[in-house]
Amino acid sequence: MKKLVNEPKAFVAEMLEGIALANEKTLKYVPEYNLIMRADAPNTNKVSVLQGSGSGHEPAHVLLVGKGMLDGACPGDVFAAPPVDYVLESTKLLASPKGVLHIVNNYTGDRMAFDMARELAEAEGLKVATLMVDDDVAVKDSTHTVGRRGVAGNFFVIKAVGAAAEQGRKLEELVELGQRVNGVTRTMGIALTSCTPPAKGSPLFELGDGEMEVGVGIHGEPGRKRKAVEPANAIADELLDAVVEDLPFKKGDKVALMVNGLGGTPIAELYVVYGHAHTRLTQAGIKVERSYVGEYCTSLDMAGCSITLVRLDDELTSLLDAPGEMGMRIL
Amino acid sequence: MKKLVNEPKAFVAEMLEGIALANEKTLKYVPEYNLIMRADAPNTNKVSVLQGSGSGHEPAHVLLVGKGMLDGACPGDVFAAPPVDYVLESTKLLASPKGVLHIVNNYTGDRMAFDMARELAEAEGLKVATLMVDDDVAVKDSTHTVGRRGVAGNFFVIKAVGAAAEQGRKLEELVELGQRVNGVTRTMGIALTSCTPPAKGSPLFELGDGEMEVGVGIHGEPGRKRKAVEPANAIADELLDAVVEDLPFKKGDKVALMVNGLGGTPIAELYVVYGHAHTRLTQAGIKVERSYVGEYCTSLDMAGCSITLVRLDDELTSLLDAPGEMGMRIL
Amino acid sequence: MQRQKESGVMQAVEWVIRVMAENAVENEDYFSDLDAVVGDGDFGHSLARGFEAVLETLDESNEQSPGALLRKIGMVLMAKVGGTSGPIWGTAFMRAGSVAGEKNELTDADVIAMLHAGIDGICERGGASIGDKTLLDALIPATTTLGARLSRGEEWDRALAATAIAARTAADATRDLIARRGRASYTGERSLGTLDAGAVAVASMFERLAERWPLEGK
Amino acid sequence: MQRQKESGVMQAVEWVIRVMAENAVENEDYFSDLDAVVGDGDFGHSLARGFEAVLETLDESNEQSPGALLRKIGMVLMAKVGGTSGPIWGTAFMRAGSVAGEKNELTDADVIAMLHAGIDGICERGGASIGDKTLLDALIPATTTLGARLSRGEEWDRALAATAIAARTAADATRDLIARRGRASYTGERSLGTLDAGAVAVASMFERLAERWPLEGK
Ligand SMILES: Nc1ncnc2c1ncn2[C@@H]1O[C@H](COP(=O)(O)OP(=O)(O)O)[C@@H](O)[C@H]1O
Ligand SMILES: Nc1ncnc2c1ncn2[C@@H]1O[C@H](COP(=O)(O)OP(=O)(O)O)[C@@H](O)[C@H]1O
Ligand SMILES: [Mg+2]
Ligand SMILES: [Mg+2]
Ligand SMILES: [Mg+2]
Ligand SMILES: [Mg+2]
Repeated sequence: MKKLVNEPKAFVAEMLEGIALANEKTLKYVPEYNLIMRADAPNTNKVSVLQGSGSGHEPAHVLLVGKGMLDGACPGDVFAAPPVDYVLESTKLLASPKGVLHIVNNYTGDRMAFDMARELAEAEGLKVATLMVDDDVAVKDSTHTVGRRGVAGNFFVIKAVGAAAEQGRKLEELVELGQRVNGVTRTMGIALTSCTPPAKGSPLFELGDGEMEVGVGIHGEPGRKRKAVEPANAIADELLDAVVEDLPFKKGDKVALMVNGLGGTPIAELYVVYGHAHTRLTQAGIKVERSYVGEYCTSLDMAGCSITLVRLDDELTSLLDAPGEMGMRIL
Repeated sequence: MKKLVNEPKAFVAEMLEGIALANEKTLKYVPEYNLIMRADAPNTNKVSVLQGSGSGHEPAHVLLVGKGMLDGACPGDVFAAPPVDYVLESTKLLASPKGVLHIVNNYTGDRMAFDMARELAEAEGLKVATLMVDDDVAVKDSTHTVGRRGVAGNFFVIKAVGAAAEQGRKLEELVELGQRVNGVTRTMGIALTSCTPPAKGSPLFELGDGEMEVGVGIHGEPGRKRKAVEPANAIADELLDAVVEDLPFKKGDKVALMVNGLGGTPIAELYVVYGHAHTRLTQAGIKVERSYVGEYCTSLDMAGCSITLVRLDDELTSLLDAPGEMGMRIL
Repeated sequence: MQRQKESGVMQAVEWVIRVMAENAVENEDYFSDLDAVVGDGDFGHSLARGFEAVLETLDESNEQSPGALLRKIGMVLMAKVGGTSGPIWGTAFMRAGSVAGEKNELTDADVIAMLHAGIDGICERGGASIGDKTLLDALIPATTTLGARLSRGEEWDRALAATAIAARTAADATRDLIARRGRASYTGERSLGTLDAGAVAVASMFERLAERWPLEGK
Repeated sequence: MQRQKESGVMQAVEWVIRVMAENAVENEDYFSDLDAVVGDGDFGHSLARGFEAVLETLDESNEQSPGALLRKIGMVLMAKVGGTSGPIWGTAFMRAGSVAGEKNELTDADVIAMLHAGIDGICERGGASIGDKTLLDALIPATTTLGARLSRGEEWDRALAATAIAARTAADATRDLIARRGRASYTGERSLGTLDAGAVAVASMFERLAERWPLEGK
């Protein structure tokens, strides 16, 4: 296994410890609950915003904690939703009179843990609301299914809601805002390789040398279909078409365009995909107003990328532009 | 080849085009010379700072162009220094009465291209100075060798010199400052896998399943030695020991600590290494004042990392803290 | 569990939990590999970490009734296990414990009622029903078989042997199901032909219990 | 190059450049693979892109003298080829062109002087000398052989054949050298046992010239 790992069982704890040490002044780490929180949280003048999700998606979500972003994140093990306890105790540690907002990616495990934790927290008198994220167009949404997955588009929900929370907006307003953002956000991804969870030590699935997996999730779950690897532009077209048709995005729309790396793909390649997608959108009369290229929501060391589009309006653009801080930075 | 690539020959141009489209307002792209430059450059009130180097190291250096950072970067092909022409023409396009500073990583190809371009530019009446970066402790430095390589530590030289240039400092002062930063910066890296240049289509070298390459360069050049893969902490120890002993860094020193990903290693693992390195330094009485974890200078899709230490003083710390902008960002 | 009365119902319940836990720990890689086929490959890891904590709890706990012990185990699974499995398995143990209440004796009917309560809890919590390709597809037929055999007066060892066979047959039959719940459901028809990891784990636990029962369960 | 006089020195020089260029383009992968062993695997790519541009230049150019043409080619290589090879090969062509000046006839002695000027340019530019495991280790012995054979009056075809053998022998012998210049030098002793990519390219070009000379070179 080609990984910078010690004892696989300690992987998540050691990563969180590293994040805390790299941000000694701004972040606090509560090892009992895998919680990374703002050192100055809870702030009684604002709603606290909490994410859970699994580990292995970094920077989502533990590295998105900071001013104007999340107040805390309490991930579970690699690719596993956090246990109820983590969510409950994290909610208590972040309790603010203005309430605690749970941002939950739509997966069975996450939903259950956050539902139960919310019930238990409410029983203890806390004010809690839930915001579901489900931006993945690869999954068909119907009453007979578990619904769409939350993937890289969660970044925009967090950024917008985090900025609005910082401005002191009410819990109910944040839920409404978050739903609105989620409602105009669409994502689809492809994998060129599988990924290797440290505890498993081998790739989650096998992908032939000339194959790619279209519509892949961020946990190594297989996607819509498997097909022969294509040039970057063809891949960008397929992802973009699926995303554009779904909302649908139309001529005249202003959008944010994200090309998200899944972990093992170098930055240079992401820009090749970005360039083509940007050009295609421009040709279609869709105006790219904000650009996001890099790793936002990864799947360990998986090679591949996802494309996210968000339809912008003035409020949303100004929330995306609002100042934010996070545990990861380049400069 | 599991890559988001179209025609390999067009790879670098397409990447640069993508970078330009993602930064339409702030950056300008001059395709003839692979030049990415600040849209507002040259600024007659400041020295222009230019980097060259090869492609495949992103975000170094094309994504480090921005206010308080580089004024331009004109990379060559993947892992190849730019041709003389690119450097010469880029120097002319960035010509400022205060001069143009070439920041050059110490490789034969880069040195030759920048030397020749400087001579030619000077012949045309331009003011040019050169700043060499050679922070890699893996390479033995003696009069019989080509000297140390410039690797991830170049980020600190660029950040400090870029900030000082923004403050209006003179060309000679910037050279002196840059040499001072380079003089207190040390790096060493390991590779867990090789990397695959698009034009080659196969890995540059073979590394067995249980092997790693210690002291690797950022171009897939083999390093000091090959040995069996070790746990993250042992790897961190080996890199840190080499770096600390070299300057040497001593008890009481204040440092910036960088754990740089080589491209294929997920962020989570970098924090595992960071946590251990930070703790080890603290135990040794070396104070980590600034932390940098992420991808700064990559080697395409290579898995692995490097550790960089910089001995800080008040001036250097304030230059690192000075505001900066670049083509890549998360928020 | 009348046969167990002399050595105590409490010990029998503890023994059952311990066998389940050991099975989970020993099969960590196998269960994860099954989950990797159309899921995310962490089921074995989650279950093993959870049941390791269960084993610790068993060693330390001094609960006075089977019901209290089961509720405690349910809480531990909830607290320590993430993913879908923590809430699902935790809920099942907690519901079973609630039905047992503070009783110190458990009739066969009590045991079947506890299993049914566990199943209901899982259905409520996860929204799945039979045929959705989850562990319910092994647990429900197994419970039916055990209930039928015990109620017609069969001994526990023979009833458990039949139950193990029913569970395994049902687990194998998940190959023919399309996943409609859990992460495997994202792959839709591609889940056809694969075994459900949770169902296999349930079958494997019943088999282990049936094997050991006459030897150690007394 | 006296034998070539009737068909023009200019054509002969053009032909030599063309053969070198075709060789570079055809061997792109081979030369890159050699560079990948202890270098960064781009030598073949750099050389091929550069000589592709050279071929275009040959097609378009209307330089009047061998010297002007060689200087032009040198400029193109400088402009288009990055890495170490652009400046090294570009300098060599430019220096050779300078020695040729505007002459329309070139004696054998002129050719040898041009080669020596190219070698000196490479040494100055890159700081390498013989034994450092670079292309110089093939180019210098080849030039010595060519000079010796021509000066004792041997015909070009025989002289070139001997030169090709000398270049190949010398390129093979780079296996026994430790790299002291270029990227390969970072690996120190580990470069022992490997061929230098640049030296092999030089040998391969001389071989190609020797093979074709009597057929096409007239
Ligand atoms: N909604 C559900 N209700 C009941 N059982 C479920 C449900 N979803 C999944 N399962 C069971 O859980 C197993 C996977 O558990 P686990 O790996 O912990 O979940 P995940 O990684 O998807 O969160 C499946 O094999 C299936 O038997
Ligand atoms: N300083 C030097 N002087 C002359 N030739 C050199 C020098 N360094 C390297 N070479 C030659 O160049 C070849 C590599 O060229 P190239 O791959 O373009 O360089 P790089 O990728 O290291 O910049 C080597 O095989 C060697 O023959
Ligand atoms: Mg999971
Ligand atoms: Mg090179
Ligand atoms: Mg799973
Ligand atoms: Mg090379």
